[in-house]
Amino acid sequence: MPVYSEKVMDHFMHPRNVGEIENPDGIGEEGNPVCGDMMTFYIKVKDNRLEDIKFKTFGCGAAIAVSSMVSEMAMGKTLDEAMKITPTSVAEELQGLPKNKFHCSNLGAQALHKAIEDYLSKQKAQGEKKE
Amino acid sequence: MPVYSEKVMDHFMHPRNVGEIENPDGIGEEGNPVCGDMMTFYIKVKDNRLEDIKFKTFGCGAAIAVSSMVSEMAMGKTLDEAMKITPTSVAEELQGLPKNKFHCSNLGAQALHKAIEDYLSKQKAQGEKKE
Amino acid sequence: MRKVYLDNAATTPLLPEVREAMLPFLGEVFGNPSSLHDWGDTARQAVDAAREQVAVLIGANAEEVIFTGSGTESNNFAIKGLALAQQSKGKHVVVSAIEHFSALHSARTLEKWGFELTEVPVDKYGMVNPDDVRESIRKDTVLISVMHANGEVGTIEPIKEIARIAKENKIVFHTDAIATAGTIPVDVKELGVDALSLAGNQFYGPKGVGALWVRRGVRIMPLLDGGVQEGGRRAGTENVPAIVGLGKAAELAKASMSARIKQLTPLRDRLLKELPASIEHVMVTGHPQNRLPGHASFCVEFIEGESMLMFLNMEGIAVSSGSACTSRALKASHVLIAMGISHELAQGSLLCTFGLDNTDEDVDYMVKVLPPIVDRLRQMSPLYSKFIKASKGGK
Amino acid sequence: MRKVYLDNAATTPLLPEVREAMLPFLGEVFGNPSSLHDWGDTARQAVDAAREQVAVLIGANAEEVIFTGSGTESNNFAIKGLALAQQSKGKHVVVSAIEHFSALHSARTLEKWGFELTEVPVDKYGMVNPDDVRESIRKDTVLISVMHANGEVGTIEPIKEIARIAKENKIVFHTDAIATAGTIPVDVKELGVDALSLAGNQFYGPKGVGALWVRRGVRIMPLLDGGVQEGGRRAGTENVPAIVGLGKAAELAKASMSARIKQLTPLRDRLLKELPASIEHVMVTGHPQNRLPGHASFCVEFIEGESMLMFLNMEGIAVSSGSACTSRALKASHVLIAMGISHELAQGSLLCTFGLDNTDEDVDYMVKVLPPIVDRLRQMSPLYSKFIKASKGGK
Ligand SMILES: Cc1ncc(COP(=O)(O)O)c(C=O)c1O
Ligand SMILES: Cc1ncc(COP(=O)(O)O)c(C=O)c1O
Repeated sequence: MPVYSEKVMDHFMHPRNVGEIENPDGIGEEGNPVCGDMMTFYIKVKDNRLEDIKFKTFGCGAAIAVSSMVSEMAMGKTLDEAMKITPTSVAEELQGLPKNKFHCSNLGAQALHKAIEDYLSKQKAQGEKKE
Repeated sequence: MPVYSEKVMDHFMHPRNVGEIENPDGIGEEGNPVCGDMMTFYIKVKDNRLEDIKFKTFGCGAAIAVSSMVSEMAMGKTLDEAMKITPTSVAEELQGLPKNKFHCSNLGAQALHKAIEDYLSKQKAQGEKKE
Repeated sequence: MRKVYLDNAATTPLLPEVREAMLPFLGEVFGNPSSLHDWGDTARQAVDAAREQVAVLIGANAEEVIFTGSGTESNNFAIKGLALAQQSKGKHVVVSAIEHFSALHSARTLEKWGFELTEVPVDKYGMVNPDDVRESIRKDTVLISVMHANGEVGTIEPIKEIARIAKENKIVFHTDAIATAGTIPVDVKELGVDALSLAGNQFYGPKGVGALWVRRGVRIMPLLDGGVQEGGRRAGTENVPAIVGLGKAAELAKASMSARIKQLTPLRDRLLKELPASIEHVMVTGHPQNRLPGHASFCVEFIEGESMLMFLNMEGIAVSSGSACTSRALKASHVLIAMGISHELAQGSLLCTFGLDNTDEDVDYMVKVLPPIVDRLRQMSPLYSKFIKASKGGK
Repeated sequence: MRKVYLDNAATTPLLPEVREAMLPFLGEVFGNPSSLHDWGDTARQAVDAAREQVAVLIGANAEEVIFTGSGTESNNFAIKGLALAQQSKGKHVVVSAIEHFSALHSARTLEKWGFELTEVPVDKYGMVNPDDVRESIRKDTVLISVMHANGEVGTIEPIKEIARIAKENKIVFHTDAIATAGTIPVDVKELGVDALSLAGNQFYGPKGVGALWVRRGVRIMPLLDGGVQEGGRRAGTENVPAIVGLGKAAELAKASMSARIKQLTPLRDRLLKELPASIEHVMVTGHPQNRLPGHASFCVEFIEGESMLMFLNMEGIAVSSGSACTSRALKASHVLIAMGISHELAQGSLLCTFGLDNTDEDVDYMVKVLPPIVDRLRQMSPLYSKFIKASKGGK
C-alpha cells in the first residue's frame, strides 16, 4: 500500500461529510477520471459562512482522505477563511501525503474553492439581476 | 576444474616418459609460453623405430596428459606410423578433451613430428656429408 | 482474519521443494561456478543441471539457455541484443502495443538509438491479429517481438501464426513467455520462435532469476559485458541458488502442469462468472476463452482501483489493479487503453490471479467481500451518482 | 582430507546470520514490493531497510542506492549509463588498464557506440598514477572510472586523489568498489566519488545482488528498461531475499570491519612472506603494503597455473590463477600484463585470498603442500630445465 499516515487512513476509512446537498449554494468539481481522481464539492452558505459541505470523490485512498479532510477543515469557516485552505495545509493536517500522491489526489482545496467561486458568481449574477 | 576424462586425469597425475634424453636423435618443440602451453619432445631412433621418447611440458592439465599420451602412443612405432598420430587421434585415446582445450594444449603430435623431422633432417645432412 | 493471496501474476510463493533445492546453495555449496576447484565444480554442475531442467520445460537444447537476473533483464537483453546484432541489416522493429514495459520500453530505447518502431494494435480482447503483424513488416524489419500471454488481461496470443509470418519473411522473432512458461505448455519448436524470455518467480520459483532462450545460430549482443559466463553472452557471477531454484521450479512445472491447470481453471471460471453476477456494471477484461488458467480480470465501473485494493487488503485479500493510482507511473494501464477501454473504466481495473494455494473458499470469500466494498465506494463516487441520475432521467 | 578455501576473491560463503535474515523471504514473505497489499508492503519495507543498511556501509543516503543483480551489472550500468546520459557534453571516457572486465568491456562497448576511450596505465605494483589520469583528460571527457582495489593483485588505488582531479575538471567519477566495499572502509564522501559499485558476494552476502550508488543530481541512463522499480532507474521485480541478505551482510561488515581486518591481515602477511621463502623463484604480485587485507598473490616461475590449481585441489586447497589456461577466454590476465609482467611469468599466477573461516593452520598447510607440487611441475617443465642449464652454463 502507499505509505499513508494514520490520519489519512482514518479519513479514508471513515470519511466525513460524504454525500450531496440538494439545492446547494455552490458546486465545485476538480480533476477528471482520466487521471484517476475526481472530486465534487457541494456547499451551503449562510452569513458568509460554510454552513454545510458535502462531497463525492472518485479516486485513490489519498483523494478520499483529502476530500474528507477539506470538508472538515472548511466546515463553519467564513468563505475568506476557506479560500485560504491550500493543498499544503490539507496535507499537513493529514500528517503528510506520499510524494507521488501530492499532486493528483490533493485536489480537495481546489474543488472547494471552485464551489465557493460558483456560489460567489451566482450571488453576483443574482445581485446583477436584482439591480 | 575443466571437465577432464578419467584417462586425462590419469595421464596428468602419472605422466609417462617425462624427462630428457641425453644426446637425443631428434628434438621437437611446439607451442610457446605466451599461449600457456609448450612441449619439448626428445627421441631415440633405432631401425626406423622410436626406441625411446621423453618429453617436458609446461602447461595445463590437458597439455601434460596429451604429451604423456603421445609418448605412449608413439613408443616403439616406426617413424611413418608415428607421423600418422594426429591431435584428433590423441584426443580420442584420451577419451576426449574439453572443446576449449583442443587447440591450445593438443600440441603433442606436432611436437613429436617436429622431433622426427629433426631426426630425418639430421640424417639427411649426415648422408650428404658422407657422400 | 482470512488471508487470500490472489495476486499470483505479481509473483508466486516458492514451492517448498524449490526452497529445499536452494538451501544447500545458501550454505555449504557456495563456490563460484567459474572457479577451478571442487567448490567451483559443484556450483557449475548445479547450474548446468538447472539449465537442462529449464531446457526440458521449453523443449530446447540446454546450451541455448542463458540465465539472467530477471524477466525484465531477459526482455531487455532480447530486444536490444537481437536488434543491435542485426543493425547492419536494418533498423526497424515491431512489437505489440500491449507488451510488458520491459519489452516496450526496451523497444523505445532502440528508437532513441536510431531504430524505427511499429507498435501493432490489439482488439478488444487484447488479441494481436497476425495480419496486422504481416502488414507492419518492412524491408528493413530485423526483429518482431510479441508476448505469449499478457499478464494483465490473461489473453494468450497467436504466437505460432505470428512466428510463421516472421519466418516467411526471415525476421528474427522473440516472444516474452514470462506469463506462460511454467504455467501452460511452451515448446520453442512448436511455437516456432527464435528467442523466448521466462522468469522464475512466475511459476513458484525464486525472484532474481530469469532465462533467455536463443536458438543456435541467432546472433545476440550481450547486455551485460564482462567475463565469459553463460558462453560469453551474459557476464557476472551466476546467482547459483536462484538458478538452482529456477531449475527445480521448471522440473516441477513440467511434471504437474496439467494438474495445475486443472486446479486453477475452475477457480478462474467461477470468479469470471460470479463477480459480474453479484455486482452490477462489472466487465471481464481479456479474452473470454484464450486466457491463462488462473487469470481473472475485470473492470469495475464508477470506482477507482487503489481504494478498492485498500478495502480488500483490510479484508485480507491481495489483488492488483491497472489503475493510474496503483501504477507508480500514475498512468492507467497501457494494455487496457490499447484494448479500447476508456480511461475512466480502466481506473476500475481489478486483477485476481489464482495460484496453487487457492481454493474454492477463496472464491466464495472474494465474492462475498467485494460487493459491499464496491457499493461503499460507489456511494462516494460522483461518477456513479451522475450515472444513476442520467439513467433515472432516461426512464 | 583437510579442506582449505583460499579463493574468497572469487566469492565468499554466506554468513549464517545473513542466511537467517534471508530465509523468511524464501518462505512466508514472498510478496512483490510493487504490490499494493500487505504481502507487497512487507517485502517493500524489507527492501527499504536493506537499502538503509547498504547506505550506512558506504556513508551514503539510502535513496541514492540502486540495487542491481550483480557487481557486473553495477559496473555496466555505471559505465554505460553515466556516459550515455552525458553524451551531448562529450564522448570521451577514461578507465584504468586493470579494470575488471565488467568495467573494461563496458567501456569498449561504448567505443563501438562512438565514444573514445583512454586506458590509463599502471606501474609494476598495479597502481594508477593520478597524474596519468590528469593527463588523459580532454575537453570532451565525461566519465572517469578507476577501481578502488583490484581483485587479482589486491592493490588499493589512490581513489581520493583521482576523484579530486575529476572534480577539478567537473568530470563524473565512478569507482568499482566491488573488491573493497564491506572489506575495508569505503565512504563515498571521503572518497569524493560520484558513483560506486559494490556486490554482495564479496563480503559474505549473497550472489545475484549488487548495488550502484549514484550521487543525487548525477544523471544516469537505465540499463534495464521497464517498470519504475528503484526510482525508475532499474526495472524488474526486486530480488527480495538477496537484497535482504546484502543489507544484513553490509550491517555485519560495518560492525566488524576492523576485527575482520585484524584477523585477515596476519594470515596474508604470513603467506606473502612464507611462500617466497619456501619456494625459489616466486614473486609477490601487487603492492607490498597498499593491498586488500586477505589478499596474497604471486607468480611462480616456470610452471603454469591450471596444473598447479589441479594439484592443489587434490590436496583440498582452493585458489585461483590468472593464467591463460585458467581463464575461459584463454588469455593471460590483462592485469598482470598491464603491470609489465611477461606472459611467461603470468602463466604461473597464483591467487590466495583469505576469508573469515581461515586460520593459521591453513597457512601452514598451504606452505607445506605447495613446494612439492611446484617441484613436481618444474621437473616436467622445459622452461625450468632451460633455466637450470643456462644458470649452470653461466657458472
Ligand atoms: C509478461 C511479462 N513480461 C515481463 C515481466 C517482468 O518480469 P520481472 O518484473 O520479474 O522482471 C512480467 C512480470 O510480471 C510479465 O508478466
Ligand atoms: C573489482 C571487481 N569488479 C567486478 C567484479 C564482478 O563481479 P560479479 O562477477 O560478481 O558480477 C569483480 C568480481 O570479483 C571484482 O572483483
